[in-house]
Amino acid sequence: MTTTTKSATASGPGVDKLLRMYRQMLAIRLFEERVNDLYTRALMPGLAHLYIGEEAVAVGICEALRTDDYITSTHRGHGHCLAKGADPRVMFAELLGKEAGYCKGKGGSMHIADPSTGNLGANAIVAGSAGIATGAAFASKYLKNNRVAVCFFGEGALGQGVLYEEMNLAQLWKLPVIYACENNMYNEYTHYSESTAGDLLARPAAFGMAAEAVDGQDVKAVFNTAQKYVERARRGEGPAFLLLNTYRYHGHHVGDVATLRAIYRPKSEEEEWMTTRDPIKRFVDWLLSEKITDKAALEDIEKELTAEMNGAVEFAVNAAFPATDKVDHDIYA
Amino acid sequence: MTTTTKSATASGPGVDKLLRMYRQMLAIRLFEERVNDLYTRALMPGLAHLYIGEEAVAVGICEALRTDDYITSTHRGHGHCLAKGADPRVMFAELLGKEAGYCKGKGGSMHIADPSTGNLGANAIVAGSAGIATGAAFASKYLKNNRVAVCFFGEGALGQGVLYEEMNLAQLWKLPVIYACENNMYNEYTHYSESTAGDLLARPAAFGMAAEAVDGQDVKAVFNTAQKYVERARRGEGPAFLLLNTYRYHGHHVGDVATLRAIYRPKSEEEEWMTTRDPIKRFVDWLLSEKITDKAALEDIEKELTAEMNGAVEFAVNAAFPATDKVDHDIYA
Amino acid sequence: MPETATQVRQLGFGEAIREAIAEEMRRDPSIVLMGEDVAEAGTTFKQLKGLVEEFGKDRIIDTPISEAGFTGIGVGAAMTGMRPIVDIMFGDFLTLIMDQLVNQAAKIHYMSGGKWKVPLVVRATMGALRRSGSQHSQSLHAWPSHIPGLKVVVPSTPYDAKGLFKAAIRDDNPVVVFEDKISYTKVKGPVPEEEYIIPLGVADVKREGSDITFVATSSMVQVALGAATMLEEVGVSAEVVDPRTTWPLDEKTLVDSVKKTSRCIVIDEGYYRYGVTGELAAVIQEGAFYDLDGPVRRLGAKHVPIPFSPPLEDVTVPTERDVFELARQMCNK
Amino acid sequence: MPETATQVRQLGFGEAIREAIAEEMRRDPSIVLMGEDVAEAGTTFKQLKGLVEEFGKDRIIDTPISEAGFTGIGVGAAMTGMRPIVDIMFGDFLTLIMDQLVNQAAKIHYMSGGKWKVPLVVRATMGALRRSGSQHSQSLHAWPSHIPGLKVVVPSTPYDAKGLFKAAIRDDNPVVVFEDKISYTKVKGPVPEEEYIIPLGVADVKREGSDITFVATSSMVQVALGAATMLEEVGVSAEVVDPRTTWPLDEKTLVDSVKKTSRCIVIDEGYYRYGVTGELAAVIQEGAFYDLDGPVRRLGAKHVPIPFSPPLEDVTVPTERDVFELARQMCNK
Ligand SMILES: Cc1ncc(C[n+]2csc(CCOP(=O)(O)OP(=O)(O)O)c2C)c(N)n1
Ligand SMILES: Cc1ncc(C[n+]2csc(CCOP(=O)(O)OP(=O)(O)O)c2C)c(N)n1
Ligand SMILES: [Mg+2]
Ligand SMILES: [Mg+2]
Repeated sequence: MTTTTKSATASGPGVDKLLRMYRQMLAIRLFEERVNDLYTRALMPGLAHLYIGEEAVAVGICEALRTDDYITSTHRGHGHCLAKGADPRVMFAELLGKEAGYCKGKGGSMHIADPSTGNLGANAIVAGSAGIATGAAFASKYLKNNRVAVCFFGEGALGQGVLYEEMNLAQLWKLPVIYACENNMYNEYTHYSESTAGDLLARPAAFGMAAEAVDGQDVKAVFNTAQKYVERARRGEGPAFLLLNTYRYHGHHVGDVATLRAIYRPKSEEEEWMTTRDPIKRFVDWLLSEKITDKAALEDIEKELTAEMNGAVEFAVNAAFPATDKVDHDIYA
Repeated sequence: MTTTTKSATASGPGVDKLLRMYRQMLAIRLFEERVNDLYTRALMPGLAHLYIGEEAVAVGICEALRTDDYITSTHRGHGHCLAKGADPRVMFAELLGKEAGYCKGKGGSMHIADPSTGNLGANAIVAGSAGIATGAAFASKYLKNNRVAVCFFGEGALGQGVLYEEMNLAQLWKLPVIYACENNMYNEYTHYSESTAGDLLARPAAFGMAAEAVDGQDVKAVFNTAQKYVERARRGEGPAFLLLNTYRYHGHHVGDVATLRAIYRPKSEEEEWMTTRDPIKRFVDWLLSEKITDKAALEDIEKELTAEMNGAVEFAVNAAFPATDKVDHDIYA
Repeated sequence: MPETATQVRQLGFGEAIREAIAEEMRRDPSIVLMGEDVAEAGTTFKQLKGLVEEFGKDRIIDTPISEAGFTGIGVGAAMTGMRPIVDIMFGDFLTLIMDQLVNQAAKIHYMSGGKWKVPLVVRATMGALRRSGSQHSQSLHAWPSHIPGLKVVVPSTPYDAKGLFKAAIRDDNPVVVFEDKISYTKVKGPVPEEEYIIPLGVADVKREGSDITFVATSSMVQVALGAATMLEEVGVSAEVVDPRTTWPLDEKTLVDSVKKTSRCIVIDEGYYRYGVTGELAAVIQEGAFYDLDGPVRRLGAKHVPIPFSPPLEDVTVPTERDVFELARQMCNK
Repeated sequence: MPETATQVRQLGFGEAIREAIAEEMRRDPSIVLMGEDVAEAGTTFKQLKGLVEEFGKDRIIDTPISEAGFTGIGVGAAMTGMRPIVDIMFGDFLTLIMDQLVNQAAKIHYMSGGKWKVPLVVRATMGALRRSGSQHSQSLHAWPSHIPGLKVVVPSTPYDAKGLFKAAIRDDNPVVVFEDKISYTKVKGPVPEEEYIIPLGVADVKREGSDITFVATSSMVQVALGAATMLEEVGVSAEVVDPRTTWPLDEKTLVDSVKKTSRCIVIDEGYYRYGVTGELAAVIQEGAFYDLDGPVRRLGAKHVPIPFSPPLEDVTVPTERDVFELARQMCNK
């Protein structure tokens, strides 16, 4: 698989857009660091699957979308939801099961959903949202409202048959859907080479679908490629499959600590990705070297975000749990 | 999709083998003609999906198999079962729901199964046997008994996600299974181009699987290609996918008469396949032109088979239905 | 059913459903119907013939053989402004869509804290006695009835089928409608020209009686009515109550009838064990225990895969004779 | 459980299952176990840790995330000389294997007239209260219990889990074993060193009593026992009966207990409607009606998708307090 990297040229994103990408990536990282902290302090129930390391994927793609475009997300979904515009306060509240959360506490970390940002919902079934995203694209085409749907999933979802049914249907009917495959190389504790035969990109290509690999640690490359295929889909020219090569820094979930990770991936691999390919660091270096901004400006953004995230955590921690008599509300519309 | 046609050369099948292929193809046709007759005379319950026109596929493949090799079959399965060695008497008995049938009348036309010929069973769920065939190949590899499993299915099964899960697993684990896709161009009443995006062979190829198209109306080509991949699988070199281009002469089932067929396929197409590409006629012409046998010998075989089939029908018609108290036997082993 | 019922026009069960769909599609352009061979062929059962001519291929949509795939599309389209109807040719294929139906459609409204809605209708068939074998004869309505978030409709007459189907389409929740295949051809009944809707969750007393209550669903309503007529001759007056929807369930009408008659048989074509008869019997004995003469009895399909052989299949499903005998014995007549 | 139970060694619920699998795998080389992350990781729940070290990667097999795919392989391998155990990490994913389990595994023996056997074990989990959200908390054992051809095991103690699991492996039919996730960590109990097997279909009286019978399954047995202890203080003597398998079902032991106590509550963690409680309540009132003081009552999970928020989730599943209150009221104490 060849990796295409495009630099921001005249045709590329402007300064505001670039700074916004930085802000969004950093917001995700700061958010997830606090999730990790809340979880290890036993303040967060359930499981937490951190997106740290993969920020450029969600941000690069969502920055190519309109607010009324759709996304579906995964168990590792905080990054997607934030990149599509979710409010950290309401996110944290949901993660802690509070009434003030996006789903009134009923969904939790793996089910954040938000119509106001086109978020059709995170999904705890691997490939479980492939149908939903494809169906949203079907509605967009039928209702002629020009929306594009992005289906985020990990490379582990390539094991689920329904994904192939959906790709066939999407290509057959030329639906405006982008299948965004985040290849962080591991399905839980198994390297993808032990679960995936052949060339990953050949799978969507077999349906005649446009398919391209991207360096998922390069937010500009992700944005430029996403924009190309999103606009193509919007023009009615059909779906696309993006293979985003990336890496999760933490364990499969917070409980999957370094000692456990040793059974499936070498420390050296983790270090290499974190030190030489970190999407935020790389982007910062580029912003500075290109003189698009200066250290001070970036530090201001970081201060702002840090304050916002700390405030969001405080809001969520102090928020109220839903009253137990709410348990059987919202079953039927 | 290019079609490879190999003629019987020194390396090809010998005279006995060739005559056996003729006998087997004719046996299937004569069998199915009687099914059509029984059904239209309301002597056969349920539905009848005739294999007429596709005989070279089942025969060419099964002639490349050992008796202890496995097959799984479909709703259009009579040809597969006969080609693998089923007894027409016991088949007819099953089709009529009689105690003397392969399944004591409990299975019927779509569920013929026979351990003595390695027939794991016909299946009325499209792609429903993909797992079973792949699992039999898994057992063959694990138990080191060198058997090969052939999974027959129609091109409509390419719509079922489970097929892709199985192809990925078979390739990943190098299982001795052959996926035999019978492309008769129609899923019931829908042309496959309306249900299948992209190039059919690219789908198995995407998993790194050996894949080849064959003229399904040329029994020698089918046999030679099948033999190549069956022996390759037996050597432990992994699975293969065969795309057999063929045609069903009758309707999707016996009730789907010519007047109904008009809505989805032109009469001219039917006539062209029947007159210029009939697998039995083509093979007979070749046998005679190559002087491998003479008309008389072929007529003797036909007489023999006709008598056998008539006897088989008579046996089945006169056979007894199972006693009703047998209804709850065989639920648990 | 209105008193005038007998004067109004008679429609077949399938015709009534087609009329319901056509009327709703004329009223609401956001309704589409998709499934295998639903367009020109009008489904395998032909009862949707004519719809594609009126509504075109954009709204009556032939799909590949991808039940999970197009049901998933239905879920996503339902969330984003449409009211899709997905057609599952044989209810036995529910096995293939359970994730879309149960982990997705049923839970999305609740998991999102009430923010997303899924106004989806899944049409599925049920019923045996067609000699279709174990994989094409099941009545699996107990499965979705078990799942919070779904509604389940089991109509028994053309009048009910039309009115309930229209309610299902207008409902903002996922609704599964089970249509008895035999009723398509066997059951005719009065259907007024003027529009009407039957709310989901209201049982109907199909026949009044004083000695015993038959709570019967779908195909078993006809059986119960037949048995009731036979029972007149031996001086037993049977009441027949049809829940019409298994969820929501009109417990009061069922319980009140049994309080009046003091005896009850629950009759349903699904497998006898862990199915519909168990729930209804449990509900009735909870509500009418002190008025009951004896235990609530149940008649369902034998706990046996449905056999192909006619004499065997005929004894798997409750008959008028079975109901008659049991009722007679319960009433000591 | 033997009298000496209290003197023998204590094992955890998960340890007992691992021991059962290990003992059987030592005895019978045709047994393999496959699933996601079952090898080095020893499953997500870690309770199979150590097996891969003893039996190697040929017998403890990591799979892609293809539940339908590897379950299908299990079915085919079971037909052809092996005894596979397939691991379904979360019981919620049964939605993905229903076709392999219900249309294939359950029916093959019957459809083939008893010729093919499917000695397959499907391990699945169940149980809520882990803050895992609606898609990872369900107890779906009612579904397979509804299907003829399957057997269903719902163990509640380490002793039962080990003995029943060994019986499941040796059974020549497809058996689904549901393991309560909370019990892995919470439940310890006596398990003798010497080998033993518990036949499927034999209920166990977990506690003797005279005033009321609690028929409880899996996780609910501990709840019932806890309530029984609380009830002593108010002078109510409760008997706790554990069916141990929902199919085959030991009706006699359940009915005899209720005949003795004259009162009954059925307690199961599955959704309350159209599930296990309905069948058991129906069976008990059929068999013990004339000895019952009042209706059989039921406690199950609320008819609600299981919410994430702890205070909400806590009220969806029956508690000791719920059982205590209801029993007390039924006994007027
Ligand atoms: C259908 C299904 N099978 C198994 C699981 C359990 N599970 C949760 S996450 C996961 C690994 C997913 O890997 P991948 O898709 O690569 O996403 P990543 O975690 O790497 O982001 C598994 C097996 C699930 N949630 N759904
Ligand atoms: C999962 C499933 N969906 C739908 C059907 C109904 N059905 C039976 S045969 C058939 C068409 C199959 O076409 P193909 O696979 O090409 O086989 P052919 O009939 O052409 O031999 C369909 C849709 C089924 N049996 N199973
Ligand atoms: Mg991954
Ligand atoms: Mg075909």
